[in-house]
Amino acid sequence: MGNEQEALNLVNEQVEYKWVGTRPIRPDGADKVTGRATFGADIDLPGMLTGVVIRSPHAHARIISIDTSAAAALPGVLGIVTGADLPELPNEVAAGGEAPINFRYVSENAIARDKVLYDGHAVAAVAATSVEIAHEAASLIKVNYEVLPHVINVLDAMADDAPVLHEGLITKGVEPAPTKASNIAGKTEFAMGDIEKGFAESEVIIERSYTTEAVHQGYIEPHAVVASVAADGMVNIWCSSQGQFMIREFCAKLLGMDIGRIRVTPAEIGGGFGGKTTVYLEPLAVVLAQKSGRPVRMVMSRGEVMRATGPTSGTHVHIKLGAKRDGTFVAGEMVLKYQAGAYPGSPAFLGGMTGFSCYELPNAKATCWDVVSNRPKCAAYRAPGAPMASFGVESAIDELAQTLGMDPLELRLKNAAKEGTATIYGPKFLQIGYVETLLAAKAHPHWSAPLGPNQGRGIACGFWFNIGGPSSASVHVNEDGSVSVVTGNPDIGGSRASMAIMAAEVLGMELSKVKPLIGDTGQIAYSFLTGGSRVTFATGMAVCDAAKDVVRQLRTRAAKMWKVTAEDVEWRDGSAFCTKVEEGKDRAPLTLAAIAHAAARTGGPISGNVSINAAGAGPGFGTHICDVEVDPETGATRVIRYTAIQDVGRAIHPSYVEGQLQGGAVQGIGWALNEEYVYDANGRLQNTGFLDYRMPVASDLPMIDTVLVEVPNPGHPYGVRGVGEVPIVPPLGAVANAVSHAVGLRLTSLPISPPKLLAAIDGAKAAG
Amino acid sequence: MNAVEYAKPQSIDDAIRCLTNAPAGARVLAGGTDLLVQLRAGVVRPPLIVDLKGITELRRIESTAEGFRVGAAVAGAELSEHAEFSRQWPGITEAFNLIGSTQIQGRATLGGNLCNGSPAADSVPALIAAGVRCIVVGPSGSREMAVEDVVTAPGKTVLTTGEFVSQFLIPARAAHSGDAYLRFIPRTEMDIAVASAGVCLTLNAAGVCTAARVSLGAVAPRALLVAACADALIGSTLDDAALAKLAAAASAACAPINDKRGTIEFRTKVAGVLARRAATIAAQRARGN
Amino acid sequence: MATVILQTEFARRYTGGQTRLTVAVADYSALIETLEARFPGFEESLQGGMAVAIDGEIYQSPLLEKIGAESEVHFLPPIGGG
Amino acid sequence: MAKHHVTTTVNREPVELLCDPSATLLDVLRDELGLIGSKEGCGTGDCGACSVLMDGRLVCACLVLAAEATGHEITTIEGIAEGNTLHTLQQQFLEDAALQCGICTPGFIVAAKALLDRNPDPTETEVRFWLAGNLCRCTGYDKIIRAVMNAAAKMREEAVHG
Repeated sequence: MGNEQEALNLVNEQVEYKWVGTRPIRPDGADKVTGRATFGADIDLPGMLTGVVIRSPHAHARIISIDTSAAAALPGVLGIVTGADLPELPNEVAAGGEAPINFRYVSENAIARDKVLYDGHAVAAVAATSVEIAHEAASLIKVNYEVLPHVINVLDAMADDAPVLHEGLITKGVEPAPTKASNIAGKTEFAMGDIEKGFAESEVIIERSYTTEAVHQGYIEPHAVVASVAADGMVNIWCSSQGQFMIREFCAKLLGMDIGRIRVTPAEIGGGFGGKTTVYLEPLAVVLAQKSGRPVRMVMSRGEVMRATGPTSGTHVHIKLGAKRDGTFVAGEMVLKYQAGAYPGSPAFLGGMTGFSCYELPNAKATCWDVVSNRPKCAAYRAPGAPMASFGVESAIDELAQTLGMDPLELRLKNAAKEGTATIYGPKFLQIGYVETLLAAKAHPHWSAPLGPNQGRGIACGFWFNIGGPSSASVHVNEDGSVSVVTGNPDIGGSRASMAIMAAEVLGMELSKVKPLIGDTGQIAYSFLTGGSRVTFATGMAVCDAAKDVVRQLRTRAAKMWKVTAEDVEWRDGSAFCTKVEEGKDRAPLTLAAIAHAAARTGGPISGNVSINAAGAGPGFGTHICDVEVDPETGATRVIRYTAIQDVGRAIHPSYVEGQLQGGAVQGIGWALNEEYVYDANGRLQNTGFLDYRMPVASDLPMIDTVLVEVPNPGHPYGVRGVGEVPIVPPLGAVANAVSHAVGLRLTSLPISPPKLLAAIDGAKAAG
Repeated sequence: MNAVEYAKPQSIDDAIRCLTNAPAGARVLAGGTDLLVQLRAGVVRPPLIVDLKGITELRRIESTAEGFRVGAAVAGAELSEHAEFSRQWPGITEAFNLIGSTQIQGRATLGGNLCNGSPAADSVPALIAAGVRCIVVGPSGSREMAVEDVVTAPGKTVLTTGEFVSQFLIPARAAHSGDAYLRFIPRTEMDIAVASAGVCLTLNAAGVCTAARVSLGAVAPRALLVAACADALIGSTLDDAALAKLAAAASAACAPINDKRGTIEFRTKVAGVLARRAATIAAQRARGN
Repeated sequence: MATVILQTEFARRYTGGQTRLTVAVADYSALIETLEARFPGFEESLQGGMAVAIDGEIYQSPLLEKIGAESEVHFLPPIGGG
Repeated sequence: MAKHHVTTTVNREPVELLCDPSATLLDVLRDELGLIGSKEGCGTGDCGACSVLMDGRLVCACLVLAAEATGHEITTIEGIAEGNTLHTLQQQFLEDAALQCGICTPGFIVAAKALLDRNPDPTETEVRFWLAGNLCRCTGYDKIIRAVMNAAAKMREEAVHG
């Protein structure tokens, strides 16, 4: 990364580290630039069959019957699975994985039982000796459907006369509980202060509705799995996911198996962004492997990925923001209506918890509606639920600044959350670095750079909690003094490098002698998945603890070799130093290698194994500045300059931290400008490929400048804060605000696609 | 599942023979950028795929007295790399440079882009504006026709069984003439044209437009050659009034659809904008020639 | 006495509307016992997997986390992420 | 079904195989030759993860029939390094942290090589448009573009000073 970039970074705590904060080449890099790295679809076993899924062409239909006889009779077909092959699970919320989960929904989403609820919903799968035979067999499976009326959009789905997806779905969180089923799965409220009073005291009130469309995580690697069943029934799964332990737990739940009878080996993962935190193909592949007695590989096509996995919610967001004339925020209210897709579980409540959290707001209320409709079940997507609510709030603040004639950055600064600020969900913030990001933005040359005709500049901010949770790490000292660091989290963006850096820092040894490895579910203790921006924080903390334990052991071993006590041994720069001086005793420092060589004589292998439930994840805040240029005759918008600023705690490997900011910003830009799910009148997805699901391409973008603000998190040995989620929160507002200033119109509906923007521009002209 | 056969004839006659003797549904393969997508999607399962890239005439770019004779299986990238051609016909070159990514441009061919029959094919309006003709060969001999007469509707052409386009006849650019092609897409690359315009015009010494051809893409079931647009330019110095008239004529000629790529209103308005902008570029080039 | 602050909606359902409660307890498990005694069914209401914030620190699966005399305690939904 | 006989050259090695006439070059590279470095992200030529060189020209292996490979020279990501010595582009991608998950990386490196083979001194805009057919969802492209520009500069240096 250019030094002109680093020059802008702000480091609040000057501590000299040997490795932390440096930019070494990632340990898994060579395999990934030479094509040797093994991703999910690259796994190949002897006798392996190919499995393909048969999917619903209807948005909503009852399955009358499934006739698999013709397919079963086809030579080369060795297994067929339908919903009837999976145990029927109780309709209850169980503590699972990340948040409480209704595994009945996960199961029915993986393969339908009595009803299909969206275009692309899996109804059966077949395994055969070749791809061609598998596809031919799929075409021979006859599904008899009774097509039902469908509903796609969130407001339509909430209407009284809307077709109901789940006959038994009674809205949670409303008193008294409704007596009749609806598509409204639940309502969650958060409140503080008294908004009626707050709005009464407000001198200016901005009130508007905003909409966003469903967007997909867009990882380039389609879901892929290989399942194999040993003669004793032991199940082996190889797949790319955000958590081998999550895959193991979900498959055990869905198949009614003991967790111990399943072993999951993580392949390299080709992007996830939250979209690979659940199962789709995995349980089907296991059943097909059980039925056929052969290993089975299943790989989704891009069309299957778009139709049946992800996305995140399309939303309707209503914001009311009240302030004093001097810009002091007094009251804020948001009503969030989020699509959950076919099964309950939208991140609406997370939108409610995060939307106002960048600001000091004495009176606030968020009402969050979770609504099902005939779309794929939504999955987590980077800061789930936060960007949509933030888009509304940051747009309203921008409009308030215009109304008050205030600088939008100063207005945010005036109301910025700081240590001690109360959040709408309850707790007060501890040490946070939000104000620092605003000050960095104010000082950045971008903020004061001149703009040309048809250009506009937008600023927006974002917040995410970040999480910790269960993580395990093993640090093994090898016979020659090299070190293996084993963790249980798939490396989705360079985390191997961070783990190695932290271990080498604690051990004071050469980084090149530390080899980070990712264990399968039998090689390392349970670790919660790679998500929630938790790995460098939580798993990193486990690695630090394990390495510290290794240092303790090394001192004890050195003490034995010197016949002194551990207290007489000091560990420095990867060697043991004896502090006890005795006449005639040569106690030259012992290197890690020397102690390792002698390990057998001093008590056996040296290894630190730590499992923790990490608390103390520091929240993250970001401030983004976006410049756009609009072609007023075509409605085309180009992002011409972009700067992402974030409080990252401490950057262990700054390049990969910058990469998180840049990648998140660009996903947000795509969300704001072109990405959207488009359904036809029959509820069939119209853009199932990258041709018409328009993710940003290289030529759409400028360089994405970053500023890393380092306000160390006291909850981590090196001050790490999660960084992955925050960067996708501000872009929606930043882009929309920039376009609004470029064309002199307030854009409230994403994506701001050219037809939509041109219609708005011409509409305003017509209105005069 | 019915088998697919692959054949790579070395001459036009062999190719015609392959196609005529093949069971119904045989498909010609040039660049394959559309055919392979259809194959994978299971939209088509042809009994025979006839690869035309083994036929020398179809792979050649020849300079002739009349201009250029370009094989139908020449890839867009190969055409762009032909210095003399791109000097004379920057508009056509630009159009081919816009077809998909670098990867696609290395494969997609002139014949394929036309005969796939997409109303949004980038090269077609540019070829029509330039007055390009093509040679169609088949069991009943060969015939020559204007590019605008090949496609009849989305995915449909006048070609009959055993027929294929072998070559394109591109005239030498007339003196004081210039061409240009513009399209609108939501991103900067990788999209299918939402609306497009190809313009070729000639100016006299006084800078008055004496001849013009304007073609629009993605705004009707097939690429259009719009006489009213030419009329708006001919006799003018491409002043604002003439350009406004051109834009209006272009919009008036549109008969687009609403789909995931654009609305009727959007396509109609943008077609006019693009025609105006393309005409301005073409005129600058004409003045330079 | 530590202060427990509940969201209105949550309080309506489990504490008869009381949103601020004061309790003298040393840790989380003692807090739950106390609240269960005062509001039978309270413990079950957390089975969905509520997280707790003690003096601003969020715990997703608490048990013996210390609660001080001046502590402020909030219950909140479990937070995941992408 | 009748298999088609293909005789071609892959990464400078002669290859002879039988395949389904409708099989793509990508299917054959991955499933028959075990060259898994070319990835399938879409199967429709829209993501570039399967980028390979055919007689030095950049193509998507998913849009080429294996049968078409006869008589041509194919270069995949596995053929970019010289033995165990990484190509300058590969080394620069590592030094500039131009990858996160790494699934798109082989395609980007093959595509960038095709560019630098033609144009050793491209502008940022030229690099961005040349690589527009290669999707990356992790990096926002910034570090990839920098890596290609930096590799180009190093390769120009090497060309001058040998």
